Amino acid sequence: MFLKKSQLVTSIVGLLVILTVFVAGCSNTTKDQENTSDKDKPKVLTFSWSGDIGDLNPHTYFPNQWFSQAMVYEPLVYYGEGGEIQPWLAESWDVSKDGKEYVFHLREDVKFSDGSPFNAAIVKKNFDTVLANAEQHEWMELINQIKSTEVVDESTFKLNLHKPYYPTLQELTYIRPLRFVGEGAFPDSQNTFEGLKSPIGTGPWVLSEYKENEEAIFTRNEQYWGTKPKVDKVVVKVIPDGESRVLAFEKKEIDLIFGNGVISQDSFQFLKDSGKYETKISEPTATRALLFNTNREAIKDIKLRSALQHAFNKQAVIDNIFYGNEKKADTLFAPMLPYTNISVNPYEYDVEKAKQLLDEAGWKQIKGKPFREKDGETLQLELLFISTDNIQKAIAEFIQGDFRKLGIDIKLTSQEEETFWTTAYQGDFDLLFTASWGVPFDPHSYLSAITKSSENGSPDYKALLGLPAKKEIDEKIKEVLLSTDEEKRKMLYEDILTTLHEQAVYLPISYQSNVAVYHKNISGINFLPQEYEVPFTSINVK
Amino acid sequence: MGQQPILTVNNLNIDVSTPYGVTRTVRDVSFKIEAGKVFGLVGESGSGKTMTCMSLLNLLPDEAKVVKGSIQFRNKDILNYSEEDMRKVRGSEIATIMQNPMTAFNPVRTIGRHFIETLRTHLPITKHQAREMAVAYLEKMDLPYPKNLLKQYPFQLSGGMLQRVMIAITMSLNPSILIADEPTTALDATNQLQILKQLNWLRKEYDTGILLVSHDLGVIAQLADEVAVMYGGYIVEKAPVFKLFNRPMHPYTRVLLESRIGLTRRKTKIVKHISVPPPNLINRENTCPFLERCEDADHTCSSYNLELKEYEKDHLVRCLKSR
Amino acid sequence: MGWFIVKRLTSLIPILFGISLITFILLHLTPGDPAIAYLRASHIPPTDEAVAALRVELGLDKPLYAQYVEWLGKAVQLDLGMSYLSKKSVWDEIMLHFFPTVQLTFASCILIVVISLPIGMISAIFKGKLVDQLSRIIAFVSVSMPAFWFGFLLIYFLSVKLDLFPVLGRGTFAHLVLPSLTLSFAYIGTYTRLLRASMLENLNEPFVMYARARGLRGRLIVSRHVLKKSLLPVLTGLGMSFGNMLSGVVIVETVFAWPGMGQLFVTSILNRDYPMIQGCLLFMGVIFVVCNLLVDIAYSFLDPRIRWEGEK
Amino acid sequence: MKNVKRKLLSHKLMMISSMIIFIMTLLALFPPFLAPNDPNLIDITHKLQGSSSKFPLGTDHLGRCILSRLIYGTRTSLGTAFLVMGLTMMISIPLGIYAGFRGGWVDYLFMRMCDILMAFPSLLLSLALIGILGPGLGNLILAMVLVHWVFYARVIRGMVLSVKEQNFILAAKVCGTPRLVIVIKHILPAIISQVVVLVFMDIGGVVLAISSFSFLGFGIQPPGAEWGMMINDSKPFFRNAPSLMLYPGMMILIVVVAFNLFGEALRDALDLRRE
Repeated sequence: MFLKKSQLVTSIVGLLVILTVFVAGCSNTTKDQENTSDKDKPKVLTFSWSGDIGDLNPHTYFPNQWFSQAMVYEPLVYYGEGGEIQPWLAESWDVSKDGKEYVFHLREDVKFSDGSPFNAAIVKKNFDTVLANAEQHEWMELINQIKSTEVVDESTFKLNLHKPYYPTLQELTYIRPLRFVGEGAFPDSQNTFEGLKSPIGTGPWVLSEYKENEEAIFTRNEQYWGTKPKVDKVVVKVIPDGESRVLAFEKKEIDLIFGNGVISQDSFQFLKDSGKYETKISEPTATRALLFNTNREAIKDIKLRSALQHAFNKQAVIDNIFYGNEKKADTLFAPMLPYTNISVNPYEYDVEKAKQLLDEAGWKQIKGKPFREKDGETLQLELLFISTDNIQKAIAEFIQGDFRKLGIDIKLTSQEEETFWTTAYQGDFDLLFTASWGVPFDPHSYLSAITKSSENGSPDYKALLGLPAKKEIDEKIKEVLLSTDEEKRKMLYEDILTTLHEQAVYLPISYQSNVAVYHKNISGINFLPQEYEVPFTSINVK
Repeated sequence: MGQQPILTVNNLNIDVSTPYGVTRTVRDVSFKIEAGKVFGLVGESGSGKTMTCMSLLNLLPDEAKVVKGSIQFRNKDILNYSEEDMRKVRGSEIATIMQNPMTAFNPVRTIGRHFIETLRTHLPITKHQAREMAVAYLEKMDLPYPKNLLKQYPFQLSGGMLQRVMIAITMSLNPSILIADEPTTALDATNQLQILKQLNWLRKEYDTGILLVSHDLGVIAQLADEVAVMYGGYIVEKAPVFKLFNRPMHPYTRVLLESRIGLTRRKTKIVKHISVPPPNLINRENTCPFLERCEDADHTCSSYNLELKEYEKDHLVRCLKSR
Repeated sequence: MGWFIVKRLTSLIPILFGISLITFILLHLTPGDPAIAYLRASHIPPTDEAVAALRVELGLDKPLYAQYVEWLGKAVQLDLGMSYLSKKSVWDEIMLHFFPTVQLTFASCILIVVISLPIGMISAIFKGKLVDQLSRIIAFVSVSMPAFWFGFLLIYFLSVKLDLFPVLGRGTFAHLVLPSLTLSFAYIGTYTRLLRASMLENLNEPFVMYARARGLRGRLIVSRHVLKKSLLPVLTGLGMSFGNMLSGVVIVETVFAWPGMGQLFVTSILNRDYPMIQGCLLFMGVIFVVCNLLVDIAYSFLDPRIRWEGEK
Repeated sequence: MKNVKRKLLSHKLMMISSMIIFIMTLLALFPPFLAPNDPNLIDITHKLQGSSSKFPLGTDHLGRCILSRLIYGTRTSLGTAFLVMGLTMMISIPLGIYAGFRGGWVDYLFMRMCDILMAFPSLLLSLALIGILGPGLGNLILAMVLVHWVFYARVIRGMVLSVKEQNFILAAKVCGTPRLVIVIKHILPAIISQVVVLVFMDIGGVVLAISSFSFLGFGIQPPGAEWGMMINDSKPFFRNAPSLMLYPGMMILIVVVAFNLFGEALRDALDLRRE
C-alpha cells in the first residue's frame, strides 16, 4: 500500500487520543462543576419534578404545580400539625358568632418580593380576581360561599359569607387559589386567570431563572418575613420519567426525590436496600382508590361492583407492588381524618364470593370463551390510568391479569395526565384511578366537589350519577358543610361515607404516602402536613 | 549510441496473481534508455507494456510483483529503493504522461492545484513561486491564457489541452526520463501531431530520455530512435527504428506492419489474424507466445526454448525462424 | 450558480404547497368536532352556544377551501394557532424546542463525520483485512439496532456502570454525548461503508495513479485527492439522512429526556394536542425540504462539475 | 478463487439468516406449543425472578414468564411487519405498475404526489397519523401502510419503466395483446423478483419501526406482548433486572440482522442492485 502504515496508525491513534480527551474533558467538566459547587458559598439543592412548573400563578391550575406555587405564595392561615390552624399572613382572626363574618388582622412586616407592601387592599384584590372566575374553582365550596370582601383598614381584611361554612379557615390554607400575588403581577386586564405579568409573591422563594420544560431556579427571598431558608437556591429540573429521576439521583445530578408516585415502588425499595441513601416515608396522606363509573350499564349493577371489590387481591398489591410501604386501605378516607372513622365491614378478598356475585349479576362463564358474557355481551371494562404513573400502570396490569382469571376483560387505556383528566371529567371510563385529596382537603372538599356537575368539579360527579341515592348523598353533603352543629356533622358524615361504602363505588387500595430519598449530606427533611408541600425551607445541604 | 544509458532494464519478469492463477505478464524484458533518445515500445493491449512502465516507477499494483530482473536508474536498482526515495524520484527524475488525459486529473481539483502540488512536492518553493512557474511552463506549451487555465477544472478543458498540461507539469521538473504511455491514443489527429512535436521538442531541449509506449506504429515511427515490439510479455523484436521498419524479422512485427500499411490490400489476412484469440498467459510453457497465430510456425517452434538473438547489429529477434 | 438556486427554489413551491395541504387535511381527519375538542381542552363547558360561537371564531363554518386558505395565510405569518395543552402559541413552543433538536442533530452529524471518516478510510485502505471485516459487522449491527434499546445500553454501561456521562436531560456538553451517539449510531455504520465503497472506487481511478506517478506524498493523495472526491456522495447522503434523523430524534429524545421537537411531538400526540401535531408536522416537513435544498446547493458548491453544468 | 469464495460466503450467510428466520417463523406461528407458560398469566408473588426451570428466562415485574412473552412477541412483531408489508404491497404494486405502464399525466400526477408525501420524514408522518387515529395496533398498521406505500410504489414504477421498453413487451404490444395480459403475463413476472428482494431488504426496517412505535406506547396495548413494549415496560427495572430489557432488544436485533442479511444475500444471489 502506498500510504505508509505507520503514518496511518499514527494518525488514527492521534484521532483516538483526541476523542478520548474530548470525552474525558466532558466528564471532567461535570465533576469539576460538582466540586466547585460543593466548595463555593451558595448552597444549592437540586430537585426534580415530572413536569414543567407552569407559569407560577396561584390562581390557576394545570400546568401549575402545587409544590412550586407553595414555594412562592402564602396563605392567610396555615394548616399545621394535626389540622391545627396557625396564623400565617394573618396574625390573628375573629369569627362572628353566626359564623358568617371573618376578620383577619394581617402581619405588617410582610412585603412582596418586588418590595410592594402586603396589605388588606392587595388581599381583597386577590380575592376578587379569584371570585371573578368563580366557575373555575367550583370544587372549592368556600368560593361559592363568599358574599363579599372588605378592606377594614390597612391591615385588616374582612370576609362575608352567605352561610356559616364551617371549613372556611381550613380552605384558606389551600395552596390554590386563595393565595396572594403582588400588585405588579396583575395583568393589564386585572384578571389573573389570563396570566400574570410576573410571579411576585410573599413566600420564602423567588423564581430567578426559568427554562420551560428544562429547569427552574428559585432563589431565597432575602426579605422574607419568616424563617429564612437555609439553602440559597433550589433548582427544579424537569425529568418526566421516574426511572430517569432515580438515575439522575444516583449520579448526584439531583439531591432529593420527594413526593408521591414520583418514583416507582421498586426503585424506592432498590434505593432503600442499597443503604447508600437516606429514605423516609410519611404518614398516610391520601387514599389510593379506584372509582367505578356507575353511569355505565354494566357497573350500574351493585352486584358487579361488589364482585369487583371482592375479586381484588389488595394484600398482593400491598406486598408486591408497594413492598409493604403503603398500608392497606378499606375505606375511602383514612380513619384518622376528621369525621371519617366509620364502622363498616371491609370488602375482603374472596374469589368465590366474587364469582358467585358475578353469576348472580348475570355474567356467566361460557365454555370455550375466556370472558364472561351476559346477553351475548362480553364483560369488558375499561380502566383508565395515567401513562406516566408507574404505580397506576403496575396496579392496572395486575388487575388486568388477575381479573382475567375471573373472566373479566379489563381494557387498559393509558393517557397523559392532562388528557386523562379531560377523559375522566367526561366520564369516558368504567374504572378510574383516583385518590382522595389528602390533607387538608379530606373529607369536606373532596365530598363537596363530587356534588359539582361542571368540569371544574370532580370526575366523581358523573361517575356517581348512576347511583339511585345520588341526589340524596349530594343533599347531605351540602347540608353537612353548612351545619354548625358538631354532632349533626358527625352523624351526617357517617351516613354519607357509609352509603358510599355500601354502594361499593370506590375500591380503596392503599393509603398513599409521600416518600423522600436524599443523599446523606442533606438534612432537615420532614414531611409537612399538606401533602403537596415540599419542605425546602428547613432543608440544609452540607 | 556511445552514451551512458540513464535507465537500464535487465531481464525483467513480472507476475500478476489473478483469481484464476498467476499470469506471467512480463518475461525477460531488457532495454536501455539514453538521454535525449526515444525508446519506443509497441504491442497490442495485454502484451505487458503498461506493466513494464509501472515497474519503472515502482508503481505496480498490489497483485503484480517483479520476480526477477533489475531496473538500473543512474546505476542504482530502483527496485531496491525505499518507498520514500522512490517517491522523490517519481515526477522529478522519472516522469509520466498518462494514457487518458481526461481521467488522469482529479475532477474536483483545479489545474492549478495539480500543477502547484507537484512542484511543491519536489521543490522547496512557495505557492506563489510555484504558480509563476506553472504559468511559465504552460506558456511554453502554447497554452492560451495560462493564468486563467490554472483556475479551471479538468473537465472544462479538452483532451489535447490536458495532455499539454501534463507535459508542462512534466517539463517543469526537468526529469531525465519521461514515460509516455499511449500519449496520443485518446486524442484526435491534429492534437496527436502537436503532442508528438512537443515531445520531440522536449527531448531536444531538455535532453530527456523518453519511453514512448504505443500500439500505433505510426506514432513510434515518427518519434522513436529505437523500437521494441512486445508480444505476450516478451520483447519479440528490438531494433533501431529504421531497421525495424525496413526489415521486420519477427512474424508478429510483420503482421503489425502489414496491417498498418495494407489496410485495404490484404484485408482477408487481417481478419484471419483477429479471429484467433490472444494468447493465454497462464501456466504457459516457455515457448513462442505467437505460436498459435503465426503463419510460419511449425513443429520446431513448439519444441525449442526461445531466446533473443542478434540478427544483425542492434537488431534482436526472438524467433527460431529468423536465423 | 444563481440560476441553479433559483431553479431549485421554484421546484420547492409545489412541494411546500403539498406539504401544507397534507398537514391541513390530516387535521381534518381528526375524529370529533374540533370546536368541542378545543373547548374541552380549555376547560370551558361545551354548551351549544359556546360551540357555535367558537365555530365562527375558528372559521369552522366556512367551506373547507376557505378554511385552508385562511389557515395557510396564517401559517405563512407563523401563526400556527394555539396549543390546547400549554395554551401558548404553537410557533413559540416550536421555536423553544427547535434549538435543542438542532443541537442534537448537529452533534450527531459531527459524530458521524468524526467516527465514520477514519473507520471508512481505514476499511478502504485495509480492504478485506480484519479491520474491514470488523467495520462491516459493526455497520450491519448498527443499522439493525433498535435505537431506544441502544440508548439504554449506553446509559446502563457508560453512565450507570462506568459513570462516564450524565444520564439524562440537557445541560453541559457531556449531556450531548450519549444522545447524539445513539442518534448517529445507525448512520455511522452506513456512512462508514459508503465512504469505504466510495474511496475504493476512487483509489482505482487513474487520477490516483497519476498523482502517485507525480511523486505526491501518500498522505496528500488520500486527503486531498481521494477523500475530497469520496466525501461528495457521503455529503449527499447526510443531507438525505437529516430527515430521517428528525424522525430518530423522536425516539432518542424520549429515551434521554431531551427537551426538543421530538418530545414536543410525542407529548402533543399523547395529549391529542391537534394544533401542535399539525404545527410540528408542518414545521418538520418544511425543515426537511429546506435541508435537502441546502444540501443540493452545498453539493453544487463542492462539486465543480455540477456548478459548471449549472453555468452552462 | 475470490469470487467463488464470496459467493460461498453469501451462501453461508443466507443459510444462517434463513435458519434464524425459519425459527422465528416457527415461534410466530406456534407460540402456544413452544411457550412454556401463558404469556399473560400474572402472578405477582413471582415478580422479577431469575431463571428457573419453570421460567427459563425469569419473570417480569408482574410475574409473567419472559420467555413466553418473547415467543408471543415474535408473533406480534413479525406478524405486524408482514401485514404492513403485505398491505403496502397490495397498494404499491398495482399503483406502481399502473403509473409506470400508463405513463403520461397519470404518471406525472403520481410522481408529484410521491414528491409531496416523501417530503415528510416517514416516521414522523406515521406518528402524526397515529396521533390522529389514536394508539393501537390496527391504527399503527394503517398509519404505516398509508405512509410507506408511496415509496414502494415509486420504486416499482421505476422497475416497470425499465422493463416496459424491452423488446418482449414491445413485441407483445405490437401483437395487440391486451394491456392487462401484458401486465400480468410479462411485466409482473419480470419485476417480481426485484420486488421480493425489496421486501426482504426492508422488512427488517419495518420490524424496527414497529417496535419503536410500541416503545413509544403507540402500538399494541397491554396485555399483548411485543418486544418494543417489553423494553418500555422494563424501563423501571433496568438496573435491578437488566435482563428484562436485554432479551427483547436482542430479539429485535437478531431478527432485524437476519432479515437484512437475508435480503442482501437474496439480492446478491439474484444479482440485483438497488438504484
